[in-house]
Amino acid sequence: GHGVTKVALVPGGPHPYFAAWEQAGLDAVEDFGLGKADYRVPAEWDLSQQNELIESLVGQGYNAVLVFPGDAVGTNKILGELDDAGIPTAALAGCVEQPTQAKFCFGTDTGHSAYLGTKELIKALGGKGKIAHFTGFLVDPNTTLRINAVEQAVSEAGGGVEIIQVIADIDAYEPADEKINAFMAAQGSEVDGIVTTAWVPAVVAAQALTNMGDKRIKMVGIDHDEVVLKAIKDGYVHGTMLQNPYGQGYIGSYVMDKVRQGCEFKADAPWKSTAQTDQFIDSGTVFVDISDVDTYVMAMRGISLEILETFDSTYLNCPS
Amino acid sequence: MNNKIPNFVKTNQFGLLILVIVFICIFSFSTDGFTSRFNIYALSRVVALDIMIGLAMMVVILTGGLNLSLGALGVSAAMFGGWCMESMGIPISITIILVLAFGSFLGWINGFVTVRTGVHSFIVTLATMSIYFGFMTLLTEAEAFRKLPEAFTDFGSLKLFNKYISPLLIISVLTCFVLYYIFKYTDIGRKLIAAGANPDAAELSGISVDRMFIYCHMLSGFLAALAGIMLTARIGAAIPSMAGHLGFDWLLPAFLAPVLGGTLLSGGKVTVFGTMLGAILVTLINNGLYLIDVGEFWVRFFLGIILLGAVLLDRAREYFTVKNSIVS
Amino acid sequence: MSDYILELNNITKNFPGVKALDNANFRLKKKSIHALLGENGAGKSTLIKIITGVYNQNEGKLFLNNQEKSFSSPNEAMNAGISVVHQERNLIRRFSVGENLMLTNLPKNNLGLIDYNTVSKESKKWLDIMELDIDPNTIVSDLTVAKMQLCEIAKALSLESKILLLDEPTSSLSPQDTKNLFALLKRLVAEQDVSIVFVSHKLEEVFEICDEVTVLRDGKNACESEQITNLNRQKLVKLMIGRDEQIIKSKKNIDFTDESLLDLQSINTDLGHKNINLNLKKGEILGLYGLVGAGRTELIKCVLGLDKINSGQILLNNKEIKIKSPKDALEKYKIGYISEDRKKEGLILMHDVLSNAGITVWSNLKKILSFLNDSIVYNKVDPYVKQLEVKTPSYQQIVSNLSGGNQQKISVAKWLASGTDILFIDEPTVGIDIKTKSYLHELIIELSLKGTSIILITSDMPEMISLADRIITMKDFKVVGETINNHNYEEMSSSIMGNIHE
Amino acid sequence: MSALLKKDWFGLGLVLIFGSILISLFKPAFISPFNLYVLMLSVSLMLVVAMSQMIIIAIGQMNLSVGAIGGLVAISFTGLMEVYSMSILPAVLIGLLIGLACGFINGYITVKTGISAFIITLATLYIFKGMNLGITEAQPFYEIPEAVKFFGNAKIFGPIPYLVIVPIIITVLMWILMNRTSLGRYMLAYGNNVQSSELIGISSTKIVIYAHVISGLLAAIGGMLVVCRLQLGTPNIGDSWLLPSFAAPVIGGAILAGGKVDVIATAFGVILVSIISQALVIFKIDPFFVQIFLGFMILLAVFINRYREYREERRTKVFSDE
Ligand SMILES: Nc1ncnc2c1ncn2[C@@H]1O[C@H](COP(=O)(O)OP(=O)(O)OP(=O)(O)O)[C@@H](O)[C@H]1O
Ligand SMILES: Nc1ncnc2c1ncn2[C@@H]1O[C@H](COP(=O)(O)OP(=O)(O)OP(=O)(O)O)[C@@H](O)[C@H]1O
Ligand SMILES: [Mg+2]
Ligand SMILES: [Mg+2]
Repeated sequence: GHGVTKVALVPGGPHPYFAAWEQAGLDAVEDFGLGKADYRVPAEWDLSQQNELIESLVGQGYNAVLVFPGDAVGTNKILGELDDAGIPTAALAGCVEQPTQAKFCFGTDTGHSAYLGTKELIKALGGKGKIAHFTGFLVDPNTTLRINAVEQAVSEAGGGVEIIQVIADIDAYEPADEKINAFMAAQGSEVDGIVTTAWVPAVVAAQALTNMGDKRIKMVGIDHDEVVLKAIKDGYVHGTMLQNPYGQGYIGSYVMDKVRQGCEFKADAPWKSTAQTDQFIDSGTVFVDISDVDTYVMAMRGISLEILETFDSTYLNCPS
Repeated sequence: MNNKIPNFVKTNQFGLLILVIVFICIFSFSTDGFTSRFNIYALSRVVALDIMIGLAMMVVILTGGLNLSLGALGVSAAMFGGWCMESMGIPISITIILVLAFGSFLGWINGFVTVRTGVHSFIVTLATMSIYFGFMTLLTEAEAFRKLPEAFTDFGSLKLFNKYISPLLIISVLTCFVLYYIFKYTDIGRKLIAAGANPDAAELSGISVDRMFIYCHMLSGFLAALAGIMLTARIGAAIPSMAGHLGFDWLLPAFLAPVLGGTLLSGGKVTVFGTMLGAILVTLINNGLYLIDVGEFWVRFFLGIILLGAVLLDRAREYFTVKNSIVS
Repeated sequence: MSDYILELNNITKNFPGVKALDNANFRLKKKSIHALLGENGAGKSTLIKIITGVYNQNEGKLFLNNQEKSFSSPNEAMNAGISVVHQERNLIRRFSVGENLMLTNLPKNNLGLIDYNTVSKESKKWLDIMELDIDPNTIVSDLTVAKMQLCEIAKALSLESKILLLDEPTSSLSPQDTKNLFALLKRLVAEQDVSIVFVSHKLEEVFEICDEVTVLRDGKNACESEQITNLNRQKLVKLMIGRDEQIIKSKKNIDFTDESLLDLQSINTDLGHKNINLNLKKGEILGLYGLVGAGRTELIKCVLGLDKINSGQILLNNKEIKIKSPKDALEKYKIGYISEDRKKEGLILMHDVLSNAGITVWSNLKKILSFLNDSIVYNKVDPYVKQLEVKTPSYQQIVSNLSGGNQQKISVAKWLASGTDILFIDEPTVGIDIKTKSYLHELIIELSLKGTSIILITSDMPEMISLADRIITMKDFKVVGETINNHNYEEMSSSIMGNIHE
Repeated sequence: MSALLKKDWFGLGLVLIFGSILISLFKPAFISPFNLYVLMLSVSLMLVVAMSQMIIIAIGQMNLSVGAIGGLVAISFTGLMEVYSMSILPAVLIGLLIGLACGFINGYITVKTGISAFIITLATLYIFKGMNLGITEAQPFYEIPEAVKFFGNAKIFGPIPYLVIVPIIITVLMWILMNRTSLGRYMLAYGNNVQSSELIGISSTKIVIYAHVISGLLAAIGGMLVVCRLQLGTPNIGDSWLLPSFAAPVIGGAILAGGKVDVIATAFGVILVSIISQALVIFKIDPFFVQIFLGFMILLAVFINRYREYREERRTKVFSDE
């Protein structure tokens, strides 16, 4: 007797990245017969607000929570409390650090995606050149992971590539616009490549390159904002590291239902390890450039279906 | 000259108390889960923190100033505490003392610079907010301290009174009583208020206003540090981002509680229990809005409407009671 | 039809806990100067504010030129031809004098923008009429209090209204300024048919220029439009306070060869005081006379450590002391200061009577752990508040709701309670009614008889001569003379004025 | 000359000139046309926002909802064009109307209830921002007409962007308003002393409502300019306005208790803040040091500008009486 599963999908705050979760949840209800799978957004990007929302959701009878951790460490506390209350949780789109009560982390390995993106950039630059890295809030531990990952990719390039500047704390459009343009003005002629590892800097940098009409500087962005995608099509941006928010929401909801029905994760499940956790399942990161930017949705769907098909057999032990 | 209405009814606190009761009734009847043990426990923890943050702002508003560095200061103090416990292995009790001293010291810097340079505390704390937060990120490299002693983190999840109430709330309420005592029943408290109300007159009456202002800032730093420790215990780790970028996430609750509570922004008047009720009211409304399910994207909108309604209602109460007192 | 230009019938005005006006009547004849008198808190300013639309009366009617009117804003009253100088200063301190004068009707150029040349020119005209030698471009906050008051009067004149209400216009004017002003007012009445309401606590002035008198007592009429010729000072005082005035003179035997209690030796200050020497004996009232701006207040503030003393020394009982702050002065040396500016420096207007009266004694009264409660403070200050007959509904009344005179009493009471040995008293009776004034005088004398040494700053010559034992005259931040007071008004005043005009 | 020395903008002007010379000596790129263009853009946007706050500071109040108004107008403006395919001009007009309405609400409630504007605008901050999020569900609008994009991006000649036209006009108008019209002078008088100005016959209702309406309009213009610049309408527009909106007028010598603001000095304050944050990028300050530097620079700037008048500012309160 575990009743119907009511999943709450809780992002870190209002942000377009998570928008696909809403439809994914609805589809999961339809396809897998869940009681509910609702997309519930905290009013602000604020760990306490997110905690308050999650707490109130439990009050409303949700019995499984998929959460984008407001903080990789800080979110653990509430996940532990939910676990104590018999409510399974998982980290979605981003991971929490171990030790954790989250059943697993399903999302993008942020460090790895930054690493891959930088690799792609270095490839596009032909193995040498000067690059800049634009990223988000310094206090977000993911930011440090990304800075390190970019450095690692550069060091592996063997001396031909050099990071000339890291600009951080630009997760809002207006400061990002100001700082990125100031950078272009000061270093635009020197820099050969740009890697961005957060949504807003990617949008603003793509826009800046488009405005300048500069196709010399190679840029690799992140995520699927329309501005970035259009800039790829127009040739101002080399490519972007796409993540799979729809798949995260869809499969995540499915797994939560399974867990509530008593399924356990296999002891020998083929987890991946990241800097944060060793119970990680990759929801898929793909690099797209001008050649496949139009078809990426299909590609993502393919990845999702593939994960879903083999999920039970790969990861779960279910009571028959 | 007095009339039948008891004095308490004329106060802002009374209006708030009524509102709090009304909202508790509304939410209890209109939502499931509001009165659930889990929810009340969760509320008690949120309220505890908001009260503390509100008090920390209140004592600077008393001087007619503001403390924008509140969040940055609280987080810096909390990170310092994390460092003491995790890296230095200092025992919990001593760490807490050190953290509170550290918070008071950062507050002293705010106060000292404000008083000595004559630059407005708004600007001074705007700058120190950047500076404290910058140093904190620099020194910690944005790494959290999460191997804290269990006795400490367990305290944050302790459940008292039949598992309804967090001990954090008790700390906050006790702090309210202590502050109330200070402001109402001590020489120093009265001097703080007098200095805030009219610095020139207070100075000429033999009060060292500069010192009083510095005390207020120190007290603010102390309370913010206390809030930082409480949040650390609640989260189970000291995290650089726990109050958002530059500690911004604390600013709105910091203003809302004292301002709703009836603290005068021009200084010279504090209401400790008003601040407490203000914090309770805001937390209640926030929680209730989530429970009522107005759609998360509209939560802020309704919060704003209710806040506006609350202050307007309070003004109406004032009008009504004052009118009555003219008649008699 | 009557020949009253302004008529108020049965006006009642309530404030929370106070009935400021109770069925009061007031009639202003055309082309007359009408004195509105009464003790502090009698309701004079309230009446003026009802006439000018600042307050609305609860009951009663107002007639202007025999037409019933009710003004809901100061603007309406102004447009109806009433201009006013309120008791409180109402200049915009950061604006220039010229702009302040023209503020309600700023001249515009063809583009509709303010024309500051015309502002200067127009305002200069009014400053000249007042015989005020001020550049219209001066910023108001750079003016002395007296000049500000004159500017406000100039501003009221500039509206060229037929009714002019002056609420204590002379409170900080020098005798010379007052004389000039009166000449001007008389001219206005004679030549331009202006009618004037004049509020003052200085009865000599009333007799000098007023035609009729209305006296208020506790918000009611004690007399209504009485001809001045039917009254004398005694009668008037009786109307106001319900009993006869007592004239007090300090008569003591002070041995001026005694050791000094407080000794200032060749003090030079940052503010420009040059070589100030003065000494205060035990139990003495030392008068410090000077025209406004002579630097007396500033000298005291330097002594209290608020501004820097560059050279010279201060001796207390022949020991050199360094006073760092008023706190130092109060706690270490038992020296207190009653400020001339009670609103800004004397009182905390938003706080209640008890905490204002007790502020100086908190430190002394505090118990263990700095504990202090209302009843401890109450017990200490109540005798002094009672002694001064402060008129307040309760100790919880907010001080800003008290009348000016009662506010002044509170700012005196707190220093009485503090029990200091030396008291600097700065302009204690500005805006104080005669009843309170004589109380205060009695009090000052009594204090000195009990051994408190007092330095008294006042610009009110009769006050100075009746109270002081010795009078020091200051001019331009220097001491220009010292006289032992023989309480003979003519002799003393001519000797002092001689010092000033030397 | 001594009259010049007294001006609020004089000290700041010197700081700006010497600062710029110093920076360009070390980094010639600072005076490259492209950098000047970028600088002008960022100044343009913040200038309008700073003016929107400045006029409220002038009457001795605070408007915490400037950013929320800007954001609401920004997404309404783009939403109208994208969802309802409205053409630019009516969309701009409706945007202005929304700003005006928001400002009117702030002013009307403040003056009619006598509650401090700080509290009212704190509540309306939630309301306006909440509407913004409720309408957009955090999704940006992308369909911006080319003309709008052009306006946000193109240059008139040399390094001068089109975008700078609006702020320049606004600054001139604001200067005239605050220095040469009765309305502006009454606002300052009101900010100086509420009681006095009421006794003089200045109507509080009118002054407060006008100030808030102008503030709302300027915030609206700011929001739309940001849309032109970013070329998209995101719900986050305005989120980062609050502190800079205060910093610039205050660095420019404004007194938060009211009655003293200086349009030119405020503009200089905006430029100074922009230059500081740009210099941090140009000098490649380690990202971990940026916040610390910024804090010290703000303090330094205020010290330099305030030193001579610090006595006056001593103990001035944020708010005058309620
Ligand atoms: N705004 C107010 N609120 C409450 N009480 C007030 C207010 N204004 C005046 N009063 C009270 O009304 C009474 C009359 O005051 P008013 O200022 O008219 O006296 P006044 O005759 O002008 O005295 P003074 O000579 O001291 O100026 C006083 O008791 C005063 O305390
Ligand atoms: N030359 C001046 N220019 C500008 N302001 C002045 C000047 N002289 C004096 N003041 C100001 O005028 C006010 C009165 O001056 P001051 O206190 O020195 O006079 P006082 O001798 O104490 O006389 P009183 O107490 O009668 O005003 C003070 O606030 C002072 O700052
Ligand atoms: Mg009066
Ligand atoms: Mg004086």
